[in-house]
Amino acid sequence: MMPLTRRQMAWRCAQDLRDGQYVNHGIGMPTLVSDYLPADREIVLHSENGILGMGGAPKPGEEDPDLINAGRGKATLHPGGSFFHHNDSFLMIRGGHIDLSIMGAYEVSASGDLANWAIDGDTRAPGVGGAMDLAAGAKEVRVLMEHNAKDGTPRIRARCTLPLTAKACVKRVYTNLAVLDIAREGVVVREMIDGLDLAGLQKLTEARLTLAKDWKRLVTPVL
Amino acid sequence: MMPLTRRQMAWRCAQDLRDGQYVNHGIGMPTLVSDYLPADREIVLHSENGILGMGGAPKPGEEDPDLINAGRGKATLHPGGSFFHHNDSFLMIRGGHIDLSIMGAYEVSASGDLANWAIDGDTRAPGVGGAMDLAAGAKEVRVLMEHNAKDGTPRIRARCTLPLTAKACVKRVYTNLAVLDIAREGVVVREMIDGLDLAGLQKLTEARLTLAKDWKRLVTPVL
Amino acid sequence: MIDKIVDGFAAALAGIKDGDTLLCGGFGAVGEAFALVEAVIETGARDLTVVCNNAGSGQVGVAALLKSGKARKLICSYPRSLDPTVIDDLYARRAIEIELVPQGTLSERMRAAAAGIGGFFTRTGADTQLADGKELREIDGKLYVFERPLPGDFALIKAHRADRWGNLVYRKAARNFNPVMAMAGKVTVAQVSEIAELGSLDPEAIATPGIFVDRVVVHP
Amino acid sequence: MIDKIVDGFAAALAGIKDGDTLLCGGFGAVGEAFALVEAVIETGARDLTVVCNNAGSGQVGVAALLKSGKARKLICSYPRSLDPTVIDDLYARRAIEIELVPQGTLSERMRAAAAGIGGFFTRTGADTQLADGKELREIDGKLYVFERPLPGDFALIKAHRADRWGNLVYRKAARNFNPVMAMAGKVTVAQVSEIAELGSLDPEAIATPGIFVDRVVVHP
Repeated sequence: MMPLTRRQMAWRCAQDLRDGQYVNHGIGMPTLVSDYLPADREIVLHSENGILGMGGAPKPGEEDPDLINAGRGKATLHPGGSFFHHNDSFLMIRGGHIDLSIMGAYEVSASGDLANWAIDGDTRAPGVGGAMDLAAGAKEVRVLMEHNAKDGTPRIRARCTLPLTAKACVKRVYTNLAVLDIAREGVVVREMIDGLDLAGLQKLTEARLTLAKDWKRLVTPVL
Repeated sequence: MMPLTRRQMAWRCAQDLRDGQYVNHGIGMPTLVSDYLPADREIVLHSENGILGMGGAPKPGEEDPDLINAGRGKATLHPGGSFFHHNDSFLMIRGGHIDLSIMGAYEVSASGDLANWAIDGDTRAPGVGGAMDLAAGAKEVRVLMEHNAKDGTPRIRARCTLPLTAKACVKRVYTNLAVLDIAREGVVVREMIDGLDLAGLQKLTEARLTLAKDWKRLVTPVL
Repeated sequence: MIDKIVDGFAAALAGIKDGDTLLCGGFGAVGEAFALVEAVIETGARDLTVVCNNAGSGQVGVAALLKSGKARKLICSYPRSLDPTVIDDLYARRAIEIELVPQGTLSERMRAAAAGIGGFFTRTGADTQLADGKELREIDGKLYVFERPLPGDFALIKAHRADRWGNLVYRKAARNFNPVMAMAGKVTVAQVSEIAELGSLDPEAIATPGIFVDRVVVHP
Repeated sequence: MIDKIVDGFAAALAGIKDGDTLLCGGFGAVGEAFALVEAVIETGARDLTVVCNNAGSGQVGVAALLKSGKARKLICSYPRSLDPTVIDDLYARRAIEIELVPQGTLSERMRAAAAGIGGFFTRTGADTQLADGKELREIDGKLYVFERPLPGDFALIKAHRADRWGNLVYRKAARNFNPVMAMAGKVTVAQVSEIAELGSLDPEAIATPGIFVDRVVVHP
């Protein structure tokens, strides 16, 4: 059994993007999704700091100090892109104009509750950023996260134990082991990596899992 | 006794404008104010349909079909002017960014209540436009109106008899007979035309009037 | 590939149905998508609610749509114009319901719909009969009235230029209600004078980003 | 004649006083008026409330102001950065109060202040501990939280170019919070890189009309 790398997880997530979608990806691992946008589809990336049509990292020497992404990395603009102020940017997020928000998470519950802004015992000043706006406002929320915390604790929970970002918002989760849908009937396994069966995945998951009839092996390129 | 013409009323109103003020004038008689902006002051006219720095009527042959004022007359733009959408335009109005709103009125009460959108027995579909936004939102509201209705009925009332636009918003009224302030102590006459005394003006006014100690004659050029 | 440019008004208006709410841009006939709005008549959709600052002028655009009898209700601030014969006749015959909304509240209610706001308190109209039946609240010693969002099933707007992503720029005072309606329409259709190459519009000066626009139809 | 261009930071910040709320633009150090914000320290004003998406980075701009101890409170969404030593130290010592606000709610609360809105209902945060103690309301079957306007005594913003009327244009993602803060500040001061001749900025592309700007200070 070979869990996916972070890049493989991002690649898998990117395969589901549809032509013409307006997509916001969060900071951290979701940023990697932009490296694997399918070449046959035109996907418009939204950045909360006032950009639509954001492109990838600039070539060395072509960086613009005023053109950064939400994670503060240097960015570029695609032809057709536009700049606007924060209020319009969050109107897009909060008003349901963003087709898909891809975020990282600490926990997702069986009913799609999301916890991704606060952890126990953090001594730093608390930060929430745009997570609650995206979770409550985007048309669809998908999560990209390791299946388990470093100490093995399951992150797909019966109920979230950490402070919530929003209730019942997550529709799909991409982990290093599986692709799972949060459906009316519970958490449905759509894909699992080679060498893993439902019983094995269930051991690593707190929420009760069911296997989709048409489930598949989760296969990615070497990345 | 020679009541002011509409142009003289507009001229008198314009003399009080201050350098650097952001001013919105309503449709009808207030539009004439823009013809008499004092040459020694820079006054920025706001038009509710998304213009700051609106200029006067264009020269014949230079009309632009897309550049009109709130009364649908052809307009121009001063250097430094800008265009924006309706929501920003009314944010300016409702958020207290317009220094002065000059409106017409049917009635003003002794406490500054304004009635300027609906009359009795009107068979047309009702219309309010931006009057309530301006009355509630501008930093200051001044009214430009004939002192009496055509049948002689006073328009400066103890209480308004027509549907209100907003309460306690009018600070100054320019009529064809006088300049009056709505003050804490009631309606104060600041200026009267030649040949009129307080008793004479009071006969034409329902609200109780007092005369300012430093009252003056209301004198204008022939217009 | 994203290409929001459609061919003709029938395609531009596909999906419009009985009972829909239509947000129609323009202020005093400037920035109104006359041809697009008139094409609604041909779709056969009935019992429409039309949201428009005015009520059209003469016999064209919104006035033509109202005259056709397809609209059950008009939500507006100022249904008056140089030639208000259509609306005055409908009103006299009680052939249309009119919801009168202060102009800034009309715009703000559409923005609220666009921004996911469930409702807001405004001073505008709080002292007046237009607040009858609405929730009032005193905030910091001033009276406010609660207003609800106003979304549209379709927004029918006019712009100057568009690219295939649906980015729009306007001309001067023809901008008016069009951007806020574009944001508040579930399906937003822009009638434009010209198409621009993707990337040719200044990204700092796009007044309506394409995310708010679903279809573009050219009508020079 | 209107001329909002002032000479130097002391003139730009005249009138700032103890207890004032300062809206400081910028997102992740881009579009932040570093020099103008640092000049607040010299004014001697204390017990300030700083509103800023982040909490500065390193030892400059908002971070420098916070480190100076002049601020009693920070209202922000994400007080983290590449170098958060200043805020982490203040927070560890309980030397500053932090009001954490979701980023879009932060922006919307400032817009509400700018637009005369007494308060609004939003879905954002309604399910969370950030709604503790706030009014909740179910609207159309969904839970909303009531949020209040957030005005500033001063807005300290950064723009690219300004003319003497205070019209502003920005550069790319340096626009961010600056326009909404300009609208929400009782006194708005813009630090700009360049002055433009009146009339030379495209009237269709002015991102912040001069009505929202009180003073302009050049800092190339």
